[in-house]
This record gives sequence, structure tokens and C-alpha cells, in this order.
Amino acid sequence: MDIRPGEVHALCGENGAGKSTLIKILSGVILPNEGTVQWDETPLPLGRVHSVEAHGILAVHQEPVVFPHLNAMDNLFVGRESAALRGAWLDKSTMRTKAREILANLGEELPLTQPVGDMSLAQRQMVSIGRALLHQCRILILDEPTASLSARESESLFEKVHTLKQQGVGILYVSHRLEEIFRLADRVTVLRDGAWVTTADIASLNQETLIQHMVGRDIPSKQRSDVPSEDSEHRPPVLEIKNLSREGVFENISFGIQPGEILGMSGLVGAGRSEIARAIFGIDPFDAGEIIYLGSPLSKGFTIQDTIQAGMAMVPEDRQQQGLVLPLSVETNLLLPSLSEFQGPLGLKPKPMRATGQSLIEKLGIKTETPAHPAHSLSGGNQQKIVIGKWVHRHPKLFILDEPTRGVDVGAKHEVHRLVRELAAQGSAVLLISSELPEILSLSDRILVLCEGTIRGEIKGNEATQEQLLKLALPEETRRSA
Amino acid sequence: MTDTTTANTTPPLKRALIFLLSHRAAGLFLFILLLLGIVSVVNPAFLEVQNLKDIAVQAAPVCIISCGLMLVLVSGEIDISVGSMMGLLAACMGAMVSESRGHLPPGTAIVLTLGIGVVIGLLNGWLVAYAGVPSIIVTLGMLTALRGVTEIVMGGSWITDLPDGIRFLGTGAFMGVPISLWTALGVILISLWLIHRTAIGRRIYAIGSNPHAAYLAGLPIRPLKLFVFAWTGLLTGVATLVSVPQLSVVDSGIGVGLELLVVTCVVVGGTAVSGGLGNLSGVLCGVILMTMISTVLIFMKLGENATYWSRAIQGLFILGAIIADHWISRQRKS
Amino acid sequence: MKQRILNMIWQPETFLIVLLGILFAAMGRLDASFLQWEVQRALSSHVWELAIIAIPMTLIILTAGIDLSVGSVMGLSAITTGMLFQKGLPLPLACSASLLVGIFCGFLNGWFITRMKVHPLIITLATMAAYRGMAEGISHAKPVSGFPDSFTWLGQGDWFGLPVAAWVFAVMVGLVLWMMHGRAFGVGIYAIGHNETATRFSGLRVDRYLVALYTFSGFASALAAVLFVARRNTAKADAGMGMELGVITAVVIGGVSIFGGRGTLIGACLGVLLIHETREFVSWHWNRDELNLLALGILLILSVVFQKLLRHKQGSAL
Amino acid sequence: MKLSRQNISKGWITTAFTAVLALLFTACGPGASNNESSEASASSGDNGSKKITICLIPKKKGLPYFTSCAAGAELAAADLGNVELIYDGPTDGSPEKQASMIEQYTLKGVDVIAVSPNDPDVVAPAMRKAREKGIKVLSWDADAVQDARDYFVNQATAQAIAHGMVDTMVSDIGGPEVKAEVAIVTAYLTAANQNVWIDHMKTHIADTYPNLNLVAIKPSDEDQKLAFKVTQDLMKAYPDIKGFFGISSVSFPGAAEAVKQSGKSGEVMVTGLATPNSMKSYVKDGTVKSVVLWNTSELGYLTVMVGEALATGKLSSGDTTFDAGKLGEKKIAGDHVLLGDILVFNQGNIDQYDF
Repeated sequence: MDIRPGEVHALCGENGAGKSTLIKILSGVILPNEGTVQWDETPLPLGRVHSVEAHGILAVHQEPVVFPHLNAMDNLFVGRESAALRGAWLDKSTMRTKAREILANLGEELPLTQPVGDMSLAQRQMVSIGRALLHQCRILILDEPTASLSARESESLFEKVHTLKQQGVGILYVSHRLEEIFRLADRVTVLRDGAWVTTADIASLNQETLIQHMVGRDIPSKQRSDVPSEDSEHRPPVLEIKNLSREGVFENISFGIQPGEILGMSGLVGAGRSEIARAIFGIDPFDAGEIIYLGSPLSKGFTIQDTIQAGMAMVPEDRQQQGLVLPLSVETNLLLPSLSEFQGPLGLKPKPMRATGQSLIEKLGIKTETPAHPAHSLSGGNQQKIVIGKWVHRHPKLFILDEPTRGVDVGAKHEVHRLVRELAAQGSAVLLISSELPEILSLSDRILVLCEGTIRGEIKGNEATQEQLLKLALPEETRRSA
Repeated sequence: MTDTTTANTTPPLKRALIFLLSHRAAGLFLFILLLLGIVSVVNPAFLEVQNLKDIAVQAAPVCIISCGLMLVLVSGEIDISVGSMMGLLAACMGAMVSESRGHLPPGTAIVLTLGIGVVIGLLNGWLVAYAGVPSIIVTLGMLTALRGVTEIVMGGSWITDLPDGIRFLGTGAFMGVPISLWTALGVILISLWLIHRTAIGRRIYAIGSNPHAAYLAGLPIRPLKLFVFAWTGLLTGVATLVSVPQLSVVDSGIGVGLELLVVTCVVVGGTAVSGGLGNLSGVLCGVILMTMISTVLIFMKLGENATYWSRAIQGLFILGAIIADHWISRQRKS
Repeated sequence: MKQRILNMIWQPETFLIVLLGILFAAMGRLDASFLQWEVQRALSSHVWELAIIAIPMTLIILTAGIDLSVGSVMGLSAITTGMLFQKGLPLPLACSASLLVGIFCGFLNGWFITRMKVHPLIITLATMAAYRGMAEGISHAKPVSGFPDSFTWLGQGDWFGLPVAAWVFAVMVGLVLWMMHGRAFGVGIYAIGHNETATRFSGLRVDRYLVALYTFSGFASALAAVLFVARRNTAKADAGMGMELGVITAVVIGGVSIFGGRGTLIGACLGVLLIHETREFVSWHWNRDELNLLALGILLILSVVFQKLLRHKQGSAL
Repeated sequence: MKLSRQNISKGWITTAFTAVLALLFTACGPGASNNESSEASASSGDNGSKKITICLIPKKKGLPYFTSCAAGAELAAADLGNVELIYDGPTDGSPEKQASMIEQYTLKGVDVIAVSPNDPDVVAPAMRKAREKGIKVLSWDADAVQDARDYFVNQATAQAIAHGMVDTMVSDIGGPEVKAEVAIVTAYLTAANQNVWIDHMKTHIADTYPNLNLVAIKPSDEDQKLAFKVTQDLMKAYPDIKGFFGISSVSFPGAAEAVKQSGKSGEVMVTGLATPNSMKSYVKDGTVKSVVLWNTSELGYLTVMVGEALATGKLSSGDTTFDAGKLGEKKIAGDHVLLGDILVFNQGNIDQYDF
């Protein structure tokens, strides 16, 4: 493949297709086994980030490359100090001016002296992108840059991409969000299972054909659960939240979920959605309000164990850090919350464990060689299925899903969606948090929109549109100015 | 912006306390002043210049090593071999200059001592960065092994004939201020420059703060780790040179338990063991506080009983620092 | 099948067994008298206290924690036994009290660690100083001696051909092995060591696990202290000084990763055996205590380097 | 994966574990038959005459004091000709390790064990066990529990040492009528020997010198630096202090250096126990008037002589004198073999000694 100056070249493929590896090679983090990268007709010296950067190839990796204890300015300059070196001294004033300039360029006003660890995820992502802009770049690699950005922030990033493009910078853009690709890209390269599949002009493709290239098979297009179960109105709610508040995080949150219902929770990153979910599940404390579960209020100071015992389940936001014990086996991960079930008088009973593990793997369609394989050997989508699967076995009455398809490829995404619908059909109440509007729209019976810690509105799932959700999600000032 | 709103609703006294505790140096400094106030009421002799000078001289080597160890902790590693390293370096230095053993000129001996310090530091660093052994294991092994080497170097007898040239480093003064204090001052200035005004310093913080991001950013993690250990080795050598010649006899027990004191100082000074966090002013206050405590206990004239409880009091001080930390982070969150 | 065999060969335990084999062969060569059963049995009395503390230490290190205060807890428990005995309390009561003290010290460690969310290294560094200081403060650093024979039998006597402490150790290892492999407990410990957050989010009571482990560590240290007092017929504040380093060295040599999640109790026991034999043999054969320090330090570093290489091999064998 | 793999191989590991144990057991078989030959090689000497193995265990290896004792012991071994000397002790001065070493030597089947116990109570069980095995057990330098040893080679009783130090101090500061504050810098708080001396010193001061006021006892943890610091602090906290006892060979030079650097040489007296070499410079410049010790080399020499005599039966209970070769006749009081008087080193005689 090749990248031309002044174009946005999108890189697509399911998880595990080799995109991230390719990017790591291009940016000099790791060495390829064979092959070369040509740069202006000459082979590029690989394996050293510095020499690659010196050629003007800069990468923004999927995980924000930030150092939480350092302030924004230092973050921008670490590893690139040569830009501000005067003799043996770092020139702080140069650093300051340059940093301000870059961040202003990105449309961000960040306090330069605040440790980045105290900033929001989106701000961190901005700092991470800012790092790449410090140098005069000729090729910019963006790996899932919008994963943790809200719609508004993504918008300003897209603008920036356009400007850079006009300046003649070649951009390699990786994203799972197909809408973005169709909006930004000039050409698309598709990878599958570590091999090149095709490179084509975006104009010659539509969503279906692109997906087909990526998965190598047909996928039924998204259906929408058009029939929200009407009778659910009469049933008592599984969960009722009354005036839940936590100072500085969320305020006066009240809602209820019926069994069999999928309640979507939409809003910008930082609107307090995950925090509410964590409070319900007993991870974080809250200051005021009441959580009524199955008709009786949860006592103050309840813990995760209490909620799990009572039949709640949560798929946390960060799969690798919070969802899985990666080096342990698929089976162990699947059975981790239910271990006490297999406790015999002489110890854990291996046979029923094996059987349950196997049946879960089949039920969820987890692709693994054996149940004894470590979870980290699986692709992102399959890992996510484990995280969901470990709760499926317990037949939860309330299922909280926080960004269940973040960083999951299209094929697996469909399967996750199918699982969520199945769960609801079996009578579980589902609280779905997602930043992807199509996902929320296609799954939810009802949608709550949050903004700055308060509920801004509630829409029936089959009546909502993307524009509506976005409008509600934006803070007042921005809406007025927009 | 939510932060400011919360801050405004908190009572000012509590806010001040939070500020002091979160700026470790300021909090420790106030605590030191408080301690000074109490002890000088009980026994005004404490505030005499000579006494303060003595405390400073005792603190100097600890301070010098702490400057190095802080960087090790900031980079996300630990070094608990400094005590034994000092023992070995003292033995080597003594053996080199002693008239009955090596009889080298002091200048050569100084350079060689520093060189040995750097070499041991490099060995530590190499094992950590390139052989991939966890630093606590490497330096725990070194803590034991170097003590054994020291015994072998000393060979059962002590060095009692240090020449005046070397003794001057420990007992001499320049403009009325002991050499060791000048050295400590120099080391502090160099460390400040290293931390704030060089790429190396900023990168050390970066690799400790988020190693994976450092890897993606292409930072030279291994050389940097090698550097912090070598730097600590060098500073241990410097500390040996200015503190051991304060005494006339080099014995084989020099530096026993020093690693615990230094780690305590650095941690009380607000450096995170998990890396990425730590500042020199906090560490300096930590050093002063920890070296002061035992002197303060003596000056309080609490009697024989206090002797037996002094170690317990030191332990409680560290626990106090931890609890304060915990409290502050909780206050910050809510 | 081939893979399985390969996996077994690249276990750290295999490495330890081979190392022990070489060591025993070398010892037989140099000084066969050292390997007599009588000699080994008698010398073994030096290691049981360390071995007993190594059990909870293994579990704690598996959860990516560490307990530096074990030696100091030993001191405090020993002095409790001694002081109470001196005050005229019957010995069984004095011993129970010292076990309680140990349990409380351990519990306090666990409570601080889970409550303050500070690295165990720092908490136990602080309590290491505090507990030792209390032992010195309470006793004014004076030792207590003159225990009756019925008590010293615990430390000096044999029962069915082995020292009493050996049986205590065996029972504890048995119990813990059963807990580790037959119960959710074992899976939990490894899970915490690999990823504490995910384990917590899966509903395991991580804090309870940790408090339980550190309490267990306190209990084991107190038990070791009682055996120590009985063996040496002296209760003193500096009992167990430096014990923490020996125990950690043994556990790490036994292939337990200091970052948690990796290693086995069997490996740790082999580690204990290895450093015990090395220690005893060096002073048996060369009569130079300083060589011991050198040997142990090098053994520790080398064995971890080797295990690192093994893990590499193991990875490629998969 | 990890877990399950462990499960797979657990059984295997256990088998291998037992295999190693079995190896160990089988190794014991031939070991037992080798026993005689190895013991013979350890203790049989030239010309068929049995060599006597004597183990000399110091409190702490690496201290010049004990190294000089060992030198004397070597001399005795060479003079006697039929003695094989082993000199080893804990480098960290831990009494537990001493006890472990005694147990090792007991198993090895040596003839004589001479211990300078760091903590008599801790080593007593091990010493008793050695005696039960028929090994002659001596204590030297410091006494052990009485029934745990055959003889004590006594260079000076604890009382004599304590009284010697106090008397020296009193004469150094100008006589019993001078009112003075003094302090002790000891080794460890838990050091048994020092604690016995301190008790004797306290009673002696209380009984004989009402004008002497002991204001503080501070540990130096066998760290010169700490001894230095503690002495400095004490001088400032008690400005009228007149004297320091440095009662270990580490704390004495530390204390002397502190006094010297504060410029109070001659005003504040330091005395205590140390080898003359480490104190020479202080004695010469007047910081220290007198150093209390005994002839360490002769102590080592005598210990080996007594050990050999015990093993060969030359010495039996009830004897009141003992022929110590070139040291001449030594008195025996009960089960104490007496070396003689303590030595006081001062400006006049310190150059005659080199250890």
C-alpha cells in the first residue's frame, strides 16, 4: 500500500487483522520480520521511533500516550525535547509558547501545569494527538482517535484532519466507526488476518461492500428491535433510581428499568454515565438518593458482592483492566464470579466446571482453541464475549453494559448485539451505555440522554434519531453558540 | 471546573490543611517547624547553631543518596542495596588509602571509589533493564552479596590509619561550612537541573508514570534505567567519601540499615513507589525530618524509656505520613 | 502431548529440582558426611521457622503484595510470650496471647493495605519499624529466659523422628495446598495477582482475601515466634531480625514472581530447601560465614535470571 | 492457562519432589558408611596421633578484637602441633547463628567448642547438647550459662571490667569528689554482655561514687556513625556532661571522635573497651586518657591451650593451676581459668601493642 501526500487513507479490518501491528512498525516501535517501508523511494530506517519521527512520520496510538503524573506541557515534549533545547538546558518559555500554540490549534484550552492524570479521557486524547503535531509532520497516523472522544470533540478533530490534509500531510486513519471512514477518507485499505485484502477509492465502496471485505462474509445488516414489549409497562421495575446524586459527578438521577427492557444511556464522554453505573453496582459511593432493586431499597454502603448476590451484573468500560484476568484461562475467567457454585466438600469439582465452561463457550460463540487457553490469546471481540459470558451463566436480573463494543470489530459487534437482545428476551433488564449512536438506537427500547451529570431527556427507542440525541447531549452554552 | 466549586464550599481551615498535605514539602516543613518549636521550648539548646550544623552534617550523606534513590523510585524501580554498597565502598576506599594496605594517593582513591560505585550501579541497572530481573530482587541480592564482599575485603580487621588527605573530606570545612554540606548542596543543585531542565530528567518521570506509553513514544527506557542506577551508585560513592572520613576508623558495619532510612526519607517526602511522582523539596524535608527525630528525642530528655520506644515512634511517623496521604486523596476525590 | 512434556520441563520447579540435584551431588563430592540423615534432620531445625513464614509469604507475593513486617511480628510475639510468662501467666495462655498479638498485627497490616490503598511494601515497611519498636519498648530490650522443659520440647524435641516444627510446617503446607487447589481460594489468589480490578469487578471479595492473607501471615509469624522461643529458650525483642529478607529470598528463588500471579507453593518450598541447604553447607564446609552472604545474594539473582530465561522458553514452547 | 497448566503438572512436580527426597535418603545410606572415613579425614592427623579439632567461635566475625584473639589461637595451635583450629562466627553477631554453628560443629563431631556467647541463654541449649555428645565445651571472652560449659576462660569478670571502666573514668575526671554527669554508649539495646556490664556499672556507681550521675544509656547499633551522632547529641543535650563510656569496640572510637570534633578533648573524658590500634590516635592527642582491655592474643592462646588440655585429659576438675605453655602458670578458680588482670592502655604503653 502507499500513502500520498494530502490524502486521508483509511485502514480497516476486524480486530486482530494486524492494523495495530502495522502501525507499530510504521512508527518504529517494533521491527518487521521482513519487508521494507519505502520513503521517497528510499527504505526507511525502522525500529527506532526517533529516526522515523525525524522523517516526519508521527503516530497517535489507540491508547493515549500520556504520562499521568506529568503536566500537559511536559507530556507534549517528552521524547521530543530537542525542540526546546538550549545548550544543556530545556527552555521552559519556548516549551510553554509552543504547547499553547499546539493546543489552541486543536481547539483545546488546557491548563498547562495540571497533571494530565487529573484531566478527562478526552482531554488526554487531545494531549496525545498534540504530541504528534509538535513536529512538522508529513504523515500522521491516527489509530482509533475518536474512541474516547465525544461527538463534539470528534468534530473538532475532523476539522483538524481536514486542515492538515490541505497542508499536504498524508494521513493514515484507523477506525471501527465506518461513518467516520466514509466521511473522511479518500482511499481505504482493508486488512484481514494479517494480510492485505484490497485498496480502493472510497467512492467505489459502500458500507456493505466494505464490511464484506473486512469480514470476508456477508453480515445481515442491523435490524432494529421494532417491537418494544408493550406489556412490560405493567410489570414492576427491576430497578428504580430515585434522586441519586454524587457531588460534582451527577445530580438527581431518577429512572427505572422493567424486566426485558433495554434502557440506553447516551451522552458525551464525561457526562457521568459510567459513574452512575458504577454507583449502582456498588463500586463507587454516592452522596444522596436511593436505589430500589426488586422492590426493596439497597442498604447504604452496599458492596459489589451484595449486588452480584442480588443478581446484578456489569460489563465494565475497560475490558482489559477491569473485565478480565488476562493471563488466566478462558474457562477460569468465565467461571470467576460463580466459583462458589462448584465448591464440593473436597474441592472444586473439575467436571461440572469443564462442562459449564464448554457450554458457555458454545453459547456465546467464543473462538478459542481450548478452554484452557489464556484470555489474552483471544481477539478483542472474543475477550468481550468472555466478559459478558461470565455473567450470562448467573442469569442476572439486571445487566449493566458499559461500552460493550468499544474496540470490537464489526463481526463481533453483531454477535454482542445479538447476545444483548437475547438477554433482554429472557427477561433481564439491560442498562446499556454507549457512545455509538447507531448502537444505542438499534438496541434500546428507551433512551436516556445525560449531560453534565443530569438527565436531559428521555426518548422512546423507535422514535429517536441521531440528531435528537446529539442535541440533547450537548451542554447548553455550546448549543446556543452553535 | 467542578473542582473549584467544591473547593469554595469547603471551610478555609480544611482547605489550608488539604493544601499543606498535598504539597508535601510545605506540610513537612510546617511539621518540622512545629517539632522545632516544641523541642526548643523544652530545651533551647537545640536551636544553637552548632547543633543545627551537626544535624545538617548527619543529614548530608542521607540527602545525597536520597537524591539518587528518588529518581530510581520515580522511574518505577527501587534500590535497597545502597547500605551495603556504602559499606563496600568505604572498605575499598579505606583499603586504598590506608598506609598499611594500598597506600594510594587520596586523589586516585577518590576517583576509584566513585568508579566502583558507578560500576556497581551499572551492574544493578544492567540486571534490571537488560536481564529483566525485578529491581527489588536485584538489589535485595546485592544487599546480601555486597556485605559478604565487604567482609572479605576487610579481612577481619579494621582500617585505623586514614591519611589526613581523606579525613579532610569528612572533617574539613570551607568558609566555615563542612565539606559534606557543600557537596550535598552541589548534588541538590545538579539534581534540580537534571530533573527540571534536561530531557533525561523529564524522561525518567515519563517512564515511571506510564511505561507502556513511554515504549510507544520510543523513549530509551533501558538506557534511562541503567542511568538512574548508575547515578545512584555514583551518589552513594559521593556520600561515602564525605561521610566515612568523619570517623577515624573504617569498620565492616558501615551503612547497615541505611537503605531503610533512605527509602523511608524518600517515601515520607512524598515519592510514589509506583513511579512517576516525587519532588526534591519533599524529599529534602523528609530527610531533615527523619534525621532530626532521634536528636529531638534526646533533647526532649524523656529519659531512658524514650530510648526503647524511639524505633516505634519512627514507625508511627511513617504510618502517619501514609494516613495523611490517604486522607488527602479522599478529600480531593469528593 | 509433546507440548505438555515441554511445558513441564520448562517449569521453574524443574529448574529448582535440577539445581538441588546438582547441589546435593556436589555436596556429596565435597563432604559426604553432610548428607547423612541424622545431620540433615538436626540441621533442619534451623529452617522451620523460616519455612512456616514462607507459606503465607508465598500467597501474599502471589497476590502481588509483600510483607516486610514478619520478622518484627516475630519479635513482638516472642516478647509477648516472654513477658506474660514472666508475669506468671501459664505458658499455654501466654502462647495463645502471643498468637493473638500476631494475628492482630497481621490484621492491622491487611486493614491498612486495603483501607489506605497504599503499596504493601510501604505499609509493612512502616509496621516493620513500629512492631519492632513496640517489642523493644515493652521489654526494654531485656530477654526473658528459663522456660520449662515441657515448653522447650516444642522447639528442641522430636516427635515421630522429626522436630515438632516440621510437623507444624507439614500440616500447614497440606492445609494451604488443599485450599489452593481444591477451593475457589486458590483461583482467587492468582486472579488478584494478575488483575486486582477485574477480580474485584467479578465479585470476589478482594479486600477480604488480602486481610485474611496478611492476618494469616501474622499468625504464622507468631507461631514461628513461639517455636523460636521454645527452641532457643529465650524470648527477646530482636527475635526474627532480618527474617523478612530470608523468607522473601527463599520464596522468590522458588519461582514466585514478585509481581504476583506466577509461582506455586511447591516451588516456594523448594526455594526454602535450596537456601537452607546452601546456607548450611557453606558454613559446614568452608567455615566462613562471609561466604554465605555472597553465595545467597548471587544465588538469588542468578536463579531469577534463569527463571526469566525459562519463562521465555516456556513461551516459545507453547 | 497458568492455573490449568499448574494443575496438569502439579502431580508431576510432586512426583519429582518425592524423587529428590528419595535421592536425599539414598545419599544418606552411603553417607552413613562414609561417616567414619570422613570423620577420620577431619580429625585424624599425621603420624597416627589423633589431631584435636578445636572450634573457636567469636561473638562477631570481622571485629579486630576477635581477629587478634584468633591470631593468638593460631599461635597456640602451631605451638601444640596436634591441634586443628577452626575459627568462624556470625558476621552479623547474631546469637541464633552462633547457636546454629555450635549445632553444626556438634554434628560434625569436633573435639572442643569454645564459644564467646553473644547471648548466653540463646546458645545454652546448643552447648548442652554438645556436652551430651561428649564434646568439651568452653566459653571464652564472655561466660555462658554455668551448666552449659566445662570451663570458662576468663580474661576478666564482668564485674572487674565494669569496675575497671568506672574506676578509670573516675580517676580520669579527677577523682571521686568531682560531681559529674556521665553517659554510656552501648552496642545494641539487646546486647546481653553489655547489659550485664551496665548493671554492674550502675551498682558500682551507686555504691561507691555518689557524685557520679549516669544520665543516659544509648545504643549505637554497632554503627560508628550512630555512636558518633548519639555522643554529639548527648553532649549538647547535657552540656555539663563530663564523661562517656564507649563499651563496645565500635562505639568507643565513634564517641571519641565526636568529643574530639566538638573540641572538648580533655574536658570530656571518654573511656571504654576497644583494641589499642583503633584508639591510638585518640590516646596520643589526649581525647582518651585510658583504654581498658586485656591481652587478646593471650586470651586466644590460653583458650586453645585449655581446650587441648581438656580434650587430652591433661586438665581435670579440681586442678587449681594450669600450665599454659609460654604464658606460664595460670590460676584456676572453680571452673574459671583466669588470664590475669585487665590492661589499661595509656599514652605511655599503647605503642607496645599492635592489635
